[in-house]
Amino acid sequence: MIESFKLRNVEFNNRILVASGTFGYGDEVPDLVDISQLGGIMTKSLSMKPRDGNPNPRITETASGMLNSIGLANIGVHKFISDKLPTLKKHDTKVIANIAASSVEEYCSVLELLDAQEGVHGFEINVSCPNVKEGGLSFGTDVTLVTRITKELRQRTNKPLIIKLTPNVTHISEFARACEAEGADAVSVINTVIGMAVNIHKRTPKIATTTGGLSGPAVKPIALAKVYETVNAVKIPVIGIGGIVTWEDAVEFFIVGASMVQIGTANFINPSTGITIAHGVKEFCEKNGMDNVGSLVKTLQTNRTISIVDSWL
Amino acid sequence: MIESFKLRNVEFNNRILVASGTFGYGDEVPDLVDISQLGGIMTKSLSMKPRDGNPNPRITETASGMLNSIGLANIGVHKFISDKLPTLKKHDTKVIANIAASSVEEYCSVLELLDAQEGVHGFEINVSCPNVKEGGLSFGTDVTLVTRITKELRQRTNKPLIIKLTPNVTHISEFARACEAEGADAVSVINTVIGMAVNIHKRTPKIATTTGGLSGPAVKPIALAKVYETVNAVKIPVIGIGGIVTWEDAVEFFIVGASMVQIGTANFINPSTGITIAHGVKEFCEKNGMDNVGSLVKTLQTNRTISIVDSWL
Amino acid sequence: MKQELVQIHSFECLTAEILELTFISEYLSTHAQPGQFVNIRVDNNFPLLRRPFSIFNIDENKVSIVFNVIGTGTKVLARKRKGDTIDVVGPCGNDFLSLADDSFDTAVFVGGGIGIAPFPFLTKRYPAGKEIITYVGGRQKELIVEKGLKNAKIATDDGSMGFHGTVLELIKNDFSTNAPKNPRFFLCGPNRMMKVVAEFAKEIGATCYASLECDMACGIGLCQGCNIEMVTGDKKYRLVCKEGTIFETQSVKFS
Amino acid sequence: MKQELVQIHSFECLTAEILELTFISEYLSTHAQPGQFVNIRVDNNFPLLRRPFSIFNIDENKVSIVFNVIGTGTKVLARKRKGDTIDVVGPCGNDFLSLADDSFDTAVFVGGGIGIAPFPFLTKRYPAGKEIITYVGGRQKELIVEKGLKNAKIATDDGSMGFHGTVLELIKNDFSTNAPKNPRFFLCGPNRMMKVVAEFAKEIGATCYASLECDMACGIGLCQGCNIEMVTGDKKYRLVCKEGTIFETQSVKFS
Ligand SMILES: Cc1cc2nc3c(=O)[nH]c(=O)nc-3n(C[C@H](O)[C@H](O)[C@H](O)COP(=O)(O)OP(=O)(O)OC[C@H]3O[C@@H](n4cnc5c(N)ncnc54)[C@H](O)[C@@H]3O)c2cc1C
Ligand SMILES: Cc1cc2nc3c(=O)[nH]c(=O)nc-3n(C[C@H](O)[C@H](O)[C@H](O)COP(=O)(O)OP(=O)(O)OC[C@H]3O[C@@H](n4cnc5c(N)ncnc54)[C@H](O)[C@@H]3O)c2cc1C
Ligand SMILES: Cc1cc2nc3c(=O)[nH]c(=O)nc-3n(C[C@H](O)[C@H](O)[C@H](O)COP(=O)(O)O)c2cc1C
Ligand SMILES: Cc1cc2nc3c(=O)[nH]c(=O)nc-3n(C[C@H](O)[C@H](O)[C@H](O)COP(=O)(O)O)c2cc1C
Ligand code: FES
Ligand code: FES
Repeated sequence: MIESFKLRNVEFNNRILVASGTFGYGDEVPDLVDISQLGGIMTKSLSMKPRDGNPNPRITETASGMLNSIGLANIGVHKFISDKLPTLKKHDTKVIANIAASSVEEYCSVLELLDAQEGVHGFEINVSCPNVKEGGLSFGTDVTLVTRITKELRQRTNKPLIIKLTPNVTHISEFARACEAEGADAVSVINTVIGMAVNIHKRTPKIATTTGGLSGPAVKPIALAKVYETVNAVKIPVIGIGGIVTWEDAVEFFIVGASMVQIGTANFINPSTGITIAHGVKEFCEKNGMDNVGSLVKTLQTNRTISIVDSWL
Repeated sequence: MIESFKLRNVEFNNRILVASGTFGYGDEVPDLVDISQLGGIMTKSLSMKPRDGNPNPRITETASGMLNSIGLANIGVHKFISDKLPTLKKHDTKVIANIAASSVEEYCSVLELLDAQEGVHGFEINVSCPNVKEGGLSFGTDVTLVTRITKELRQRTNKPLIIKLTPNVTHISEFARACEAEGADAVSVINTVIGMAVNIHKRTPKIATTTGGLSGPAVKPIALAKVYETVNAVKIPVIGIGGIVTWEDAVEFFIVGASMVQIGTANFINPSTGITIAHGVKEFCEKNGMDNVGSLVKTLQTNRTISIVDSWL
Repeated sequence: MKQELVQIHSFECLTAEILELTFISEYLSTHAQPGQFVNIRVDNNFPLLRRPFSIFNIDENKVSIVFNVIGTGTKVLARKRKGDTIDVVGPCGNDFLSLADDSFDTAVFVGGGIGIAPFPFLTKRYPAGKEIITYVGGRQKELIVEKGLKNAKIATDDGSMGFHGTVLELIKNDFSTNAPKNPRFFLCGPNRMMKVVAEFAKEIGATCYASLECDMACGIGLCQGCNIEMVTGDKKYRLVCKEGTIFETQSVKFS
Repeated sequence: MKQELVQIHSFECLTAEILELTFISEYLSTHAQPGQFVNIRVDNNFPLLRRPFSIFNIDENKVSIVFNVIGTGTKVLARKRKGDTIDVVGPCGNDFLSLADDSFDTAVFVGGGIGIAPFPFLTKRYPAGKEIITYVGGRQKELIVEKGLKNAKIATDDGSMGFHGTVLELIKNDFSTNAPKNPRFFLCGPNRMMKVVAEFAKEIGATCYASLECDMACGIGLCQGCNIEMVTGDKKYRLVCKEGTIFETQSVKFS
């Protein structure tokens, strides 16, 4: 039974990863979770300087989901290297550094620092960040910027380079194609969906930044559709994220075409979700006579010739 | 206590409407619901010719939501006028004809036929339809086409003209601005969100068309964020839709800035949801010393100077 | 049709896997007909949509349904207790009695698993003077309900109860040795089972009705989500919840 | 810290509105300290996130929490029965005992409404030789719990029990006539109440600790969702779930 997956020059023990921002730096949950059973850990987004993040309240629950606006609070890349990486290295799992930045230059510098670190196995680039030079518009909604970021970063690393796409665009496939063209090894789909909630008694937003990112089971159908659009647009692997709680959810993403999956919000409920899912997927494959989890990938049977836009719904 | 709301030349009894495609032609639920207590009914989308709609399965439940791909099954505008309108007219409520079409010309012809009908009080234009001439890409994701549709239709009617926007675009405010510029009286926000679900045993999509439209409480945070973006972009009224189940949900939309709201999926669970909500909103206003539901509208207190894109979430 | 909050009167285990839930409703007990269903909101928040259940029995002001725990909805329902209230819409759909004309002698009911659900109530209300035979098929004996059925003949896939084999095989056996007089078929159960039994009925020239099942968002004709493809008539699709659930089997395309 | 499926041992109504839920956990009963909380998944699907509850009492292998029905989560919890299992993560957060040094004589516990939750356990484990006074404030008597508290003095907004007024007024009254010797304050309850009591403590020069409440997604330091703004120290924010819930009140900015 082969569970592992190779991306560029890195072999992951299995195809189940934990999503950025939902597992800290891997050192918060040692009692509860045996991290070595995970395919890999996407770190909390790292920026050059430490970031305090947004004011409270940063989270609120919604129907089968949650909104967050943590504001990419993080300890900064230097402290990550000095304080967190040594511990992380001890686990038999892959560490993918997730990078956030407010300029193309910052993305490059953070990546260069991390690329020199042996314990960092690859990169996931969070492009859902405000481009300070352009008045705060998100990099991730501008295909020219995503192209440029990918190109610049590709020149600076030989480790796996994954671009994490935002779902808040009309055609995510355009962005995936741009990443592929510039040499990205994979794309992660999806980051959170823009959402909002209101406290009707105070007449204030329920999170301090007014809008935030929606995640959890509520967004699973959206994530699956975005993964479907993406896998039909590019040949590089797509990493599926969004609302995965059970192994059945993960199998849905594999069937649609994800090569790996990430567990986000579910970690808050059960930090060992990733491990439970890894076992569940394996068992499902064995029961169905597959000797490789890869045999599930992109096996969706559909007779729709699709253009993923609103059709006659 | 004023509950009513005037749009162009039409006064709605209250600000609670039932959403297109979720209340048939208003003649399905007479036992269960006193339609006259609703502000108005948005009809099932009408096209020139009758449409059979999509094959089964057309719906599936998701976490706090549902996917549908009815395929705009409808009896066609002629049969609507001859068979449904006479009954609808008897109720003391406003009838807004929702129009779907596969070409700009079809939108125009359907509207012209309905404009001549006294019992039709206004129009809501469903632009989430495939543009047959352009290979099936949705009108609603192309701002040029939405502009053209609005312009053409505005020339043909003096009744309220509402454009119903799709959330599946990067910047919904662009579309709202285009509608405003061309003389639309209001925009409805949102139609369903593209989504997907997979039967892992059969390895088939759970709805026949592979992807479908997500609705219900799961999308409420998304809808609120889209309404927020829209009300900050235009001066014409915004009609809020998406995941409204309780009167508290409706109040959230009013506070964010919706002038009216529509109830969709919740009708499937309780067909009288709209009426319950109308009462609940009224009571809430009275308890809080307001003599007009309008006093709620756009009263959100937020100190965020916002550009609605992914910011530092 | 009404929407009511009804009180649960009792739970009974009919088999190791199948529960009968009885609730009190003056309205439904006087208005519902055999073959109709009720649409139940099992809980306030989750799952979102109602779940349809055939009316299993009506006794004075008490109405009952039967179910086995399959997923979210039935799991929540099974955890309710006597005295709890549930939110019920009904009666929904058409009924067996008003559909079938009188030109037959033997009513043959065929239920697959929980698909026997409408037959006890139908048996009770059936016009005098008709013979009734009931065929019940299921994977194993835990899925076989006999309560309220008349002349029940049982087939299980694993042979744990009654005939060892499919319900169609059992019917064919019976009919080859001792065919009932001028039969008419009434089916309820999995599509696959109904499809083959309907073919058999056609072969022997008997009229056949089937109560179809499909995912429903509303159950009352609002969503257009429950379409079934027709092979006869002018419409390509009909709505299972409103124009059915019961259709003459030759008029529909089983999927 | 562990994640366990624990069995409910009993429910008890402490007032007309407040329930005590007791469950069995060898692990928690031996590892939890006063002021820590447990994070409970009240049901499998809905609501999505766990709900944090202070540990109210520990007796042999039995651990209890108290709650009143406010919204979705507590509604589901209140419907559970003896013998049902619930999914619990804990113990979470820091505790009162390891924070407070010994340089005081009287421990003044102040609880607002359900905010008394941590004090019975704290009372039980408190080092001998310290005086304890407990102030309990609430809107009305249905929200006042006395069980397990020592020297409890009660204030209600509507005067339905004890002193008619706020808990701060009661404390001020008491302190003006008969001030306890060298007091240290321990607070738990609504932010507004804690803020004003903390100000009073500061005025009289007493150290004051508060167990803060805020919405939590994870309760164990993974999500960074539970930040509280600091006024002292090098960090702008700290995490309530992990670096708290108990903070020295002069170090934090009450919102
Ligand atoms: C008109 C009508 C009458 C019905 N009458 C009854 C009845 O009398 N008794 C009864 O128990 N059920 C009946 N059903 C089915 C019932 O409505 C529910 O679908 C079923 O009980 C499962 O609901 P759930 O929420 O527990 O499962 P869900 O969580 O909705 O589904 C769990 C899994 O089981 C699958 N599934 C759902 N329903 C079925 C099914 N019927 N058979 C096989 N797999 C399924 C789903 O695809 C899903 O994968 C009827 C359905 C219709 C349309
Ligand atoms: C560390 C910690 C310890 C806690 N200990 C206890 C405890 O011992 N006993 C207890 O009952 N609760 C305690 N709480 C609060 C508890 O976790 C729940 O938030 C609360 O019980 C309501 O949950 P719910 O799901 O019923 O309400 P929800 O459905 O989550 O909320 C319903 C409504 O009530 C509001 N609301 C939520 N929580 C509160 C609150 N605490 N006060 C006022 N309004 C609120 C929400 O904003 C919402 O509008 C604690 C919270 C924390 C962070
Ligand atoms: C509290 C929280 C914090 C997050 N922080 C980050 C982050 O720092 N960087 C990033 O790329 N994504 C971040 N995400 C997004 C997740 O990695 C993931 O893409 C998203 O939550 C969808 O997956 P889910 O539904 O499984 O949670 C965060 C999500 C949550 C809920
Ligand atoms: C089954 C179904 C059918 C729908 N049909 C239409 C339609 O014909 N025309 C249209 O403009 N919107 C249609 N919609 C979209 C709704 O009007 C509404 O915009 C959407 O469902 C979001 O609101 P909700 O979450 O309250 O359902 C349909 C939605 C559903 C669920
Ligand atoms: S289930 Fe909605 S129309 Fe049949
Ligand atoms: S609640 Fe998640 S970090 Fe505190």
